[in-house]
Amino acid sequence: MPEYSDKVMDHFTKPRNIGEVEEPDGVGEVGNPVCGDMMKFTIKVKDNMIEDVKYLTFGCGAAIAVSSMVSEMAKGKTLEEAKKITNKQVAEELGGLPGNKMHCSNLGADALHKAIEDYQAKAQASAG
Amino acid sequence: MPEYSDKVMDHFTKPRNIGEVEEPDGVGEVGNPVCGDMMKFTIKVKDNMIEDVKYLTFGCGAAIAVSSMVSEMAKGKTLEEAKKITNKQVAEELGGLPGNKMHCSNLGADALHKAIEDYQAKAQASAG
Amino acid sequence: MKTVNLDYAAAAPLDKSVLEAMIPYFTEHYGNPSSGHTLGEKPRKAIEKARENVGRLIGSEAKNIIFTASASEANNLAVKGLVRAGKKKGDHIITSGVEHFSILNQLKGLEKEGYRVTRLPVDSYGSVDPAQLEAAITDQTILVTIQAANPEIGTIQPLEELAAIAGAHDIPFHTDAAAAAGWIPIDVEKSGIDLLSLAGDQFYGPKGSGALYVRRGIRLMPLVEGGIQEKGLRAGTENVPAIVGLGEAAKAALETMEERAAKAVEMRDRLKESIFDAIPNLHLNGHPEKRLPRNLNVSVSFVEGEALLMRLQMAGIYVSSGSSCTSQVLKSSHVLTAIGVSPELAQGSLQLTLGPESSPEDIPYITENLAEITTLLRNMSPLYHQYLKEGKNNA
Amino acid sequence: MKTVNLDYAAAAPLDKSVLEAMIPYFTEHYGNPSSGHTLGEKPRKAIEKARENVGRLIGSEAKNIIFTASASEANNLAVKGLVRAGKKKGDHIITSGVEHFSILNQLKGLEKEGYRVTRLPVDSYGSVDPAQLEAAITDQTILVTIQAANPEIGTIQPLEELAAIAGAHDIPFHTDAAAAAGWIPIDVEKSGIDLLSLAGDQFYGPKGSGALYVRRGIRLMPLVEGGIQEKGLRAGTENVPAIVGLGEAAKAALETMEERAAKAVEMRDRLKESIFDAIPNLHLNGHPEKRLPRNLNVSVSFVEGEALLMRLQMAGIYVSSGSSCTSQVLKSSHVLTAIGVSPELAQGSLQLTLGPESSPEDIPYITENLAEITTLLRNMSPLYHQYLKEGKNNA
Ligand SMILES: Cc1ncc(COP(=O)(O)O)c(C=O)c1O
Ligand SMILES: Cc1ncc(COP(=O)(O)O)c(C=O)c1O
Repeated sequence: MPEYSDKVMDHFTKPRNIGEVEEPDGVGEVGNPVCGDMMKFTIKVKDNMIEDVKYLTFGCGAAIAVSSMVSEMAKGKTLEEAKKITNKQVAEELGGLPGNKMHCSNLGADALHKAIEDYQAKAQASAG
Repeated sequence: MPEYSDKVMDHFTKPRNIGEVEEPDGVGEVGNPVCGDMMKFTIKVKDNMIEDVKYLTFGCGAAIAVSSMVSEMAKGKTLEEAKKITNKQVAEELGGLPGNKMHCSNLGADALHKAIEDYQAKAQASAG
Repeated sequence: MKTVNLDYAAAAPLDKSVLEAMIPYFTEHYGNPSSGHTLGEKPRKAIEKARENVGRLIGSEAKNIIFTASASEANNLAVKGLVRAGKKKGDHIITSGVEHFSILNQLKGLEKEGYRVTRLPVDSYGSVDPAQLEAAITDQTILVTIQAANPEIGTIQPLEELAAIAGAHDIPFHTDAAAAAGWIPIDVEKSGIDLLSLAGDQFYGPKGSGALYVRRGIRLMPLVEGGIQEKGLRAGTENVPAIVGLGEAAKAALETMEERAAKAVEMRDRLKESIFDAIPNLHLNGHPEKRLPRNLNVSVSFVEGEALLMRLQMAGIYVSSGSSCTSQVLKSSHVLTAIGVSPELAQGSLQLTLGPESSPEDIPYITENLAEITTLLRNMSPLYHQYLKEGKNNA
Repeated sequence: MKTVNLDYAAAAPLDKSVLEAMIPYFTEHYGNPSSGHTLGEKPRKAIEKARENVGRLIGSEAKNIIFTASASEANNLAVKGLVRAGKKKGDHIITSGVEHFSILNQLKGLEKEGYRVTRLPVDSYGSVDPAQLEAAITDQTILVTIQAANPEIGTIQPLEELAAIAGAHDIPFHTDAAAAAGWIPIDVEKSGIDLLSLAGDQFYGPKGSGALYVRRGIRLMPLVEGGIQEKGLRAGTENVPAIVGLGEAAKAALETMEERAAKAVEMRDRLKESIFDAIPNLHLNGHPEKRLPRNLNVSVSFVEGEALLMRLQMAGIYVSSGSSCTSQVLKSSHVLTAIGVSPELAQGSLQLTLGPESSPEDIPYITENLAEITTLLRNMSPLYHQYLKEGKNNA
């Protein structure tokens, strides 16, 4: 097993915010099972702020921990702040990820951004 | 160490007839130190019979045992009988020799024959 | 915490009696078998006894056994050794798509040198079809190398038929029997196998012990050139303790093969039944009957193998997986791909291999934990939620 | 009967504390270092610790150490691995005439493939002249491989100078340090050595353990292809106990090098004096000072080595010889030939190597027996009788 940090193990064993928010304002999916990781983020947005965020993850320990971490980092942030979260930051918050886990499982921020973009596209469409 | 027969070990540890007969009637030398074995046989001939035979040997265990064996086999034999002694017979009398020792160290009969030929050549010369 | 190892294919504890047999050769009988004096005698005899025992395990005369340090080395000596010896002219090699990397990777290298390689497909159980071997053979074929059994999905190949076909065309037939030797009967003579690789650590012998059977008349180029140990096919001071251990393990494996196999099969089948009863959407990988006694391989739909593995480990249960995240090269198992397992199911595969400490008493514990963990991971899996919504399994 | 082993170069008993360090890795910590679960962790860490220790012994970082099963394998991986990687273009290799067969025999093979090999001559002590290396280098030279010390005659090469010359021409420099490592200080960094082979069993580690140091940036083709163990340079399940043993032996060798060397040198020099005093017409082979601490090599005029060896063995004294009859290929030592020893004297050569159980108290016993046996064999030697008659030593 890759040598995961305590923080990763903590998020893997006790993942936060699992699931799908009801009637999501935005949905973001990344990855696919071929590469081994797939994440689906759903967000609730209120006053330009991420009021709630949940995820479903098919993937390895790192992928699960990353999803959990991203959900914690995003919650309560404004959309602009949340969009600034990078995969690198997530990995750092987790106390680092093994080298071979950096690119494949570390897609949490991308999934979050996609959910935000989805929300913004929808908002623009309904505004337009 | 090559797996020598008991007979070889017996002749190696207690070689018979070492040395040079005094005023030899025939001298035969074979081998050379490059190949690792060298034997010098000296014989005393009386009434067409090998009355005494001694040898000096530079060589491995097999070479020493072979020299000793040949000296025993030759002693008391007529020249004709002695000339019929083959290296193969010597090896058999010794209970066999390891395969890789068959050609190099098993030169005892050759040395004996050379000594006999030397005697016969001299005898012919003095007769002629 | 309870510990249940279900990954004995990766490694198994050395049999105690095997270790005991080895110990004197570390210290007391430490001599070099090539020595010209008495100190070499005991080790030399011990090696020859081991050669007898390893030969007997696979129906070979002792003198056709070459000791190596691993099955990987034996495989490399067999394949590259034969190709480089170049006795038979040609540029074509036949193998299967489910071989171990120690076969596949060298063949990739040989392809770069200009050799052509046919990788026979396998059916959904992982079996090679002898008719396809027959069809693949050309007058340029210089080697057929097909494993005896697959270590991952357990499928046993129709070795005799495959060897017979190669033999009929006068093409050397090599089999990588690392996973099979010691577990199923093998007879190189009867089966017409020309080269066979095995690994001691796969049947409770020491790590660092392997062997290659080489039929008389087959010429090989050594990988390791130097002294004339092992008939000049593998230079280097003999690893006497490892060889002694391999010999002892081979002896024990032959003597107890039926017993060991029966015990493994019984537990394996019960374990399988238990988990299939408890957990929906499991899939068996590999042949249902023609498989290694100690091997079980299942795919757990909707979840990923490393996560399973980590969770199971937290419960003291050790397994391995064909998922890409657990592989060191980050690709999911080429074996599962070859038998047509979908990418999702390949990610959720578990390889379970029984061993000396396996006990049917552990089955409830295993099943309980696997069921619980599966539920937990499925509940967070987007694939599972999709399945629940759409009511069908895409996998 | 009294037993005096003077052939510790062939084999030595495994250090007890090394064996103790190995034992848990056979049974308790039996896991596979590549395993994705906890069972692999202890073995993995143990291997990395061993890598540190082996690295430290030769002044290398841990990560540049590749474990092998022998020095022969390390030599083959170094030479063929480098040549086959073909990074540097050219067809010329430089070596010396006194290398081990695991270097010389592969070079013969490479010659058949079209590579050109220069075998540098050595002086009467067995030393390579750095100026000759300089002169031999061409723009086609892709590798220089010269041993650190000779196992038979003990001569230590001017490693730093040789490596510096190769380095100045940007040619990879490999040294076979199987006989030297653990006995004399070596620093690959300081000396600019690019590749270095060693064997654990030469400094009281286990048989079946070896290592190759590979400087960063040097590319090699693996001999054994397959899994990505050892950075992909040597496939196959790691032989954890052997590696652990190698590491422990390396640690002990580094920590006690001065002490071990001093003890060996003292006894060796006393033994030499003793036998030279007692027996006329002895000849020292190898360098009088620049030699391995535990090595003594003498030629006994007028007699042959196997006969000496057998007689000594009857007195419980074990030695080896460079005579053709004791060699498995039935040729007298190429090393003795290279240093200009006459055929007769090569046949009468004795290699004496001290070890852990060697004690100066045994010197009188050794000398007495050697003197007696020499007399006995000389008395039946035609060369000796000729010498007595002619009053001169042709040898
Ligand atoms: C200089 C040298 N190279 C290579 C070797 C071969 O070592 P191994 O038998 O461990 O392969 C030896 C053996 O003693 C040696 O002394
Ligand atoms: C079929 C097969 N071939 C080759 C190997 C490689 O064995 P080793 O790691 O001993 O080289 C294995 C390992 O388990 C195997 O199962």
